[in-house]
Amino acid sequence: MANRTLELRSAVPELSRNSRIGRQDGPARLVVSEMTGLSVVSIAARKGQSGSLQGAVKKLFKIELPNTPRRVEAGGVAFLWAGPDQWIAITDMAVHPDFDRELVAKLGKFASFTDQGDARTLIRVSGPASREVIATGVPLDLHPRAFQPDDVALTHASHIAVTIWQIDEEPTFVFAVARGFARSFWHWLSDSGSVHGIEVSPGT
Amino acid sequence: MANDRFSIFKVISEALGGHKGWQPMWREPEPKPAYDVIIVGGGGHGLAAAYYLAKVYGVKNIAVVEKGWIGSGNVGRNTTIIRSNYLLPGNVPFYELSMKLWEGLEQDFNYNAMISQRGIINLFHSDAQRDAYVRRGNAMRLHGVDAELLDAAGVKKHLPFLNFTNNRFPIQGGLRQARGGTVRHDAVAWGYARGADAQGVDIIQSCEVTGIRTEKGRAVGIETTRGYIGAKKIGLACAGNSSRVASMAGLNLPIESHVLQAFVSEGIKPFIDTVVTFGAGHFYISQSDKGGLVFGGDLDGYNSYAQRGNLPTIEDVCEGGMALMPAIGRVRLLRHWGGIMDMSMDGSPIIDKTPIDGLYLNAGWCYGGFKATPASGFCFAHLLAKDEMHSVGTAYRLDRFATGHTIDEKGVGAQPNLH
Amino acid sequence: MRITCPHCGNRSLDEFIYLGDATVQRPDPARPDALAAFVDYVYQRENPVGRHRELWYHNAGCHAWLVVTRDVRTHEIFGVEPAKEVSLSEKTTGAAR
Amino acid sequence: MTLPPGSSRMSKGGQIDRSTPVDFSFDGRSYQGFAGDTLASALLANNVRLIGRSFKYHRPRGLIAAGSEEPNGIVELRSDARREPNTRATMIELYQGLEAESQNRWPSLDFDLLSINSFLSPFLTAGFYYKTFMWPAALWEKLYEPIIRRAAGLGKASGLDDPDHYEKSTLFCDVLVIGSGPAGLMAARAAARSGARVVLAEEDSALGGRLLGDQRIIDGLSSAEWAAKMAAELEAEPDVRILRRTAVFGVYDGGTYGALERVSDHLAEPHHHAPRQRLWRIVAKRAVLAAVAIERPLVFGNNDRPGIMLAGAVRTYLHRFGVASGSNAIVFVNNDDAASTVSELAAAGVSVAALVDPRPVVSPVVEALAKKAGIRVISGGSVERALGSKSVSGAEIRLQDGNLLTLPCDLIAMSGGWNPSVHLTTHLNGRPVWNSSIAAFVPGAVPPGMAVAGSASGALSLADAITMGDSLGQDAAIAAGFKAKKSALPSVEPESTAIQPLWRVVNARGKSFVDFQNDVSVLDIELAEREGFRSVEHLKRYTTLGMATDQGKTANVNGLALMAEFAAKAIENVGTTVMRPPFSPVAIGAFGGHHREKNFKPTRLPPSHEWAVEQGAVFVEAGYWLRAQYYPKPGEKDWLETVTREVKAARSSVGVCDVSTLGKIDIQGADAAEFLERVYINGWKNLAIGRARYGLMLREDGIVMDDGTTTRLGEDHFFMTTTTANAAKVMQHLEFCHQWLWPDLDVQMISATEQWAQFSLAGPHVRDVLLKLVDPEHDISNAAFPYMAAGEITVCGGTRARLYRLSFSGELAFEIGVPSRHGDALIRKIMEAGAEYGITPYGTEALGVMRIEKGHVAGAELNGISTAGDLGLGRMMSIKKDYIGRVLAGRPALVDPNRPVVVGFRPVDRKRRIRAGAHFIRQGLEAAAQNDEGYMTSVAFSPSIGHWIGLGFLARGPERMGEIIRACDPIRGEEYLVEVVSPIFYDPEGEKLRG
Repeated sequence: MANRTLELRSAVPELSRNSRIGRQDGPARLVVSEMTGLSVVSIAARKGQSGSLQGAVKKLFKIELPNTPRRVEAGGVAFLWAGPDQWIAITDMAVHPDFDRELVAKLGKFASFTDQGDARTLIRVSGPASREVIATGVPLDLHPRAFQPDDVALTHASHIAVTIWQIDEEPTFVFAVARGFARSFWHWLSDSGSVHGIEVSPGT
Repeated sequence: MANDRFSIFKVISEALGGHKGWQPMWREPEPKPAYDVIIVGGGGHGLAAAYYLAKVYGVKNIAVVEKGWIGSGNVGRNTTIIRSNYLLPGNVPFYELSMKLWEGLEQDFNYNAMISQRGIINLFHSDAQRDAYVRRGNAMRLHGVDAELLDAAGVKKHLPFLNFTNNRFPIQGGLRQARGGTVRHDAVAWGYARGADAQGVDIIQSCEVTGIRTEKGRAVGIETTRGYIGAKKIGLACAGNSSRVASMAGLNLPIESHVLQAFVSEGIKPFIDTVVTFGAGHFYISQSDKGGLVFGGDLDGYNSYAQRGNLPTIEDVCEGGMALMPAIGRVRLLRHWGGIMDMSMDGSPIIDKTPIDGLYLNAGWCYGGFKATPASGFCFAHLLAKDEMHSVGTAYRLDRFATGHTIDEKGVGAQPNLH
Repeated sequence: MRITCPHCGNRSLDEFIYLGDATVQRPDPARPDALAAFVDYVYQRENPVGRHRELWYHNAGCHAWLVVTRDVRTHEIFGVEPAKEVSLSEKTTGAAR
Repeated sequence: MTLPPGSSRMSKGGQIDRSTPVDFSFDGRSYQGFAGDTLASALLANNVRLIGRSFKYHRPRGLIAAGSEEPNGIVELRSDARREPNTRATMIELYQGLEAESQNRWPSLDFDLLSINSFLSPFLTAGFYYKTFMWPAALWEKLYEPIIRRAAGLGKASGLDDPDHYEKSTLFCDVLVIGSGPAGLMAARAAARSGARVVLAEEDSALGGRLLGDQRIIDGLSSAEWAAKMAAELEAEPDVRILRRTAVFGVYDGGTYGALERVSDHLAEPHHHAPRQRLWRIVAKRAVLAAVAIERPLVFGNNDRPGIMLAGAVRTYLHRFGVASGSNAIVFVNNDDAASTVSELAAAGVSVAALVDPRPVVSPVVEALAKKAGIRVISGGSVERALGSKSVSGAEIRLQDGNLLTLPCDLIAMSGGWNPSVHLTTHLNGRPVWNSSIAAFVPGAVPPGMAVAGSASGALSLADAITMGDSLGQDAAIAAGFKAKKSALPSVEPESTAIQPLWRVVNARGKSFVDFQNDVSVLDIELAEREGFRSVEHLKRYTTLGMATDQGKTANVNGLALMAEFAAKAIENVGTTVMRPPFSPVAIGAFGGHHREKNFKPTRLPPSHEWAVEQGAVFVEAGYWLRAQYYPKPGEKDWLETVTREVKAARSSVGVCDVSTLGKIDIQGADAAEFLERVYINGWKNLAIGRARYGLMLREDGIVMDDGTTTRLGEDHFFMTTTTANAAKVMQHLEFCHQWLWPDLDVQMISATEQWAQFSLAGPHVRDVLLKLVDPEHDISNAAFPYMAAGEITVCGGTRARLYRLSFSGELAFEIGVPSRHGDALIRKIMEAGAEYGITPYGTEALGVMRIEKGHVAGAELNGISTAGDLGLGRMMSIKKDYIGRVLAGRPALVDPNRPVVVGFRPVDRKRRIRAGAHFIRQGLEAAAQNDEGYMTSVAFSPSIGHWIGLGFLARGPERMGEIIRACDPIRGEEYLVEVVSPIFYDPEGEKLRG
């Protein structure tokens, strides 16, 4: 991986080691880990090229780019709606170390691309208390009737802009948080989750 | 005229006589067919203008028309602060005149409005903010206004329970104006009304203006829910509704109506002895003579005539309060309400003639209106009486947006909700 | 107050930033009376008591500018449209704002 | 369990847990109650009747009510930092070790010196202070006001930081049911059975509302049993969320409801990690308001004596808590509903001296009840005066025949009828309407999506509450998109709610109170009317009616009715005051939630933060960012010494500074250059790829908005930087320009602020350091990479990076950016590589010094009122194109040659420190506003020059080079002479940065 010769550092040191936080008795009802080793690229369709972009993406990745706040995944690449005619693509950095350049090469005619792999910290939250804890910061309806796996929302959590999506019915949620705010995000999450007991496992 | 002069003898004799002898504070006259001057809006500014117009400028045939009850606008729903700690030359002398009038007001209109010069402290939290406040404090001093620079220890002397140790934006100091303070807001409207009534001004409540009649480009009277009333001069002092009333004369104003919320807590024993504003959040607070903590913050931020706001601003204000003084955490919010602010495009008021002869405008007070009441009334009276602006308010022209002579204290430009 | 972003769905007020009147239109800077026209555009407002078409920015969401039609007496919202689409269609139809 | 002597606890009955005694104290004396008690019921059980003193007259007061409307029974709960003033005894659930104290009395509750105010009351009528305390003027501030203020308030705040924490949360549902009385329970069940997501919010700790305090039979069960059965049924529904101890306090736009859950208030302290209270924002498609009605007191002489209570409260204490509120009662009521009090008291063994009913003709219901219980009915009679002082001891009753009858008693149970809790229906400006059949206001226009059921709607009978609750619950579910299912309704016996209003006892003797807490009496209302304060809002403001901590829940309607009487108007024509949220007071801490103290706003950390912490940096807030301000070394005596060292190092060798906080925006698209042309005042189309340019943007009003450098990375790819402070504002502005003004442009914008860790390296040795980091295939020589060059490179053996030849410091300087995850590693590599040159990290302070030395403008000059010309940048304004702000920048005042322009200043006495904020006055002129010519914006001690230097705005500044003027700083008590000089103090030719 020629382009990652310098060491990578998490924005949230507290998430880099196993720990149990808050209430100590009983199983932890909130499980948190950082998702590391990912490439993330912002995609914005050029003027009038949204349709062509979607066609090209379909051909290349065998998926339909969502036009609503949803996530689709195929072949190890996930595309998340990120606003009108905008998406973010997420994949494994080990497989796609220069993902932005890859996408420019393949789709540059139709869209603008901006590497965001370092701009955001991705934090995964699961456990039986996850909805209750998240509700203390995120003003969204995350009830299973209203928010389901592969639903995506751009919103804020405790005054911090986030993108949130659900990846399974357990439920597991993922937050993408601006790197500079990640530690404050964690402070809120750990404060709110402490009453339930939090298990932190290091990044994956 | 109807009302009595209050004296210690009158108070004692009434107390012993079961208070049967008190008279109404103002009459409830029927509108006459015409007046020399009609002031639209029975709020603080309108009543003050009528009072000074009669008392100082000798105009005798005056009416104040009010759509609801007098004092029902911003003079009845503000956070009662008075101060003259302004920065720009267009503002400082005006607000200082106001402060001077406040200082003699109760004796002047024989009514105790409980003017309390307990001081106001604007906190700063960074070097840049300090420099800006020094600049402001110096501008005040150069205008002959009192101003004092406090460091953190100096602030602590006045406000020992502030959060000095664990603040997200540490308190570095404050700009204090010792003469700033608070006033019992309703009493200002009542005192001016009583004083104006004594000078023969007709205060006509429940009289809503529905039209402004013009003839040959000149305003000649107002249509109201109580009939047509003629006037040689018409002064609009109806902040919150300035646009609506001005539109009756075909005028568009550089004004938007916005909602500003205010808050009062349950009454507690005296705790906060000054007015204090948080420099790193939207929060300011004082304590009333009755014990309630009176506080507020920023505009909700959208055009509104609804006189109520929404939760995000309430939370924002209380977050600011809890950042600054976590000692109020267990004090309970008793009431919150919203007022309609006449937000001008540069955050400063307008007192001027309009393009229509005989129609005069007093508007755009944003949330500086209450403290301005005496000077606004005085200057508006001056303008109505003499057809020229009083020297302290010459910057408050209506054409300043076209010429570029805007008075933008906050430096945020033509966006009313940011002022 | 809650605003239904056409892209993101129904969201709380605190996700949005207000700008103001959406009926004023940036004048042609080349017109002879441009200065007066810009003064009107930037400063003069109808400020109606009732329905108001206004610009909001979905700051904590999709970053779309929105045209919201709202009654400023009741805060009832009648419609929310993406500003970009409104602007494009006004430009094609030449409709005045 | 035996009861202590003197207890008013019944030997059985009530919903308390008699197996769990709970110890508590009031005013330092120990008492015992049971789990399930409130402080109020436990005090009553212990025969404690005197609980507080009123606000103005300090009259002795006891409990009136059993719920949140209680005006008198308010205490200071807990101690030290947890002290809660003005807490309603009726809302405090008893917990082990509870401490409460009475308030607003001195030295003691029993003997309160300020009760002298009661004798002074002729002077203390409504509005008395407006007429007095004016003579002589000087005494107001020195004497009168301090006295008034000392009397202010009721309880004392702790003055200490609140040790508990609060949580805020958002909850979504289809149907919100507010209140869990019969209507609420039925509505919740009906909505839940349809499949809707239901939230049931109840202010009390148990569901049931008046079902718990009344003795009714529903489907053969006692009302309390039926409530428990319904509660269990609702608990079992998966999509019903029951919020106990949760008061819905406000209605906001868009179906948003504010509610406060008292999570831990029934405990001595919150459990570890648990919040004290939780603020709920409930977003509901539909709501059913099923709040209780509030009983009205009757207005008669000395009606505030302890032992005079609302009849419904008397029943509640009896049935729910097993407490007899007295042993010998008089029941004084004007309606059929309250008449049941007599039979229930009698059944419990309390003797009832009489039922006094002012209605001239006894209703058959009352007659039957009284007869059954064997109680004397005094119809057409009224209590004119209560006897006793600290507790009621009897009543003087005017009989229908005009005779006066005095009866001893220790309890007067009164009822003037019921006021529906219309409060929440008015929060969106709905006005209640008068309903003469129940003699009360009922909801008028209600908030969108809300329906009102049961007693809140004015339907006061149990049967109506059940029917209405069920039907409105179904309607709400249907409106929210569900199909209703019909269920059988429980059966109840019929009842009468007939009433004849009695607003005051006309010949009452002694003070007749309307607003108990604020001591507003009939006389005050009469006086307000006499003095012209006839509008309800004037009445409220003049007399303080309804402005106490109970917001007049028991007072307002009586007050309005009396104003109607005195003004000879119908009640409906007097109007109602606007009821403001919150319905019941809410701790300010709850609205703050997590966001207090350090967590007030999130903190944003740049990529080198951890490293800077290791270096012992001192940090400074820059907006939300926390930046290294300077890096002190052991032995340095102050910040100035440190900063001076940092500047010298950067100027003489090499320094490094994290500049990642600058806003960064990736701008792409075929029209990207055109777009920049329109937002910046200067030209962009001719900028070569691989070059950067300084740009300035204006607001549309012609004032400077922001500045920064923008780099052209490709034909249709630019990378813009903004100031740290304005990053978000600029992004929003650009989106506005694109989406609204020029949607036809092909341009895409993505914020990339956080993607790049960016370090500025400055100083003569900068290239030496970079050569060790930049991979060898990239030529960074002056020829290949001149001033304002920019490009993509790799560092440290292949890591992608961007290099910019930019200089804010005026030195030979580069900014190097790597993806943020490498930021920490890169700063360490930079320090390693620079070690041999003594590389020195510098913070924002040194950065500021160097920019002032170079005359670069920053935040203090970009102050929101300066034009490009004011900043000395007027020549950048292109005349070949239009751009945002161009037209209005041409307004006369903005091109006035007398405007203040940025110039440099140095002290005439070079040793002297100068300071920002000083104003400039010409020598020989008075230091007064009319001679004010500008002010100092930024100052620094310049290590390069050896003295203090400054930038500032001065009228016609550039024409006045060399002039000596006064810098006046009266607020600091300073004044000194400064010389007007060029703002570029250091390397004016720019040789260094190009070297």
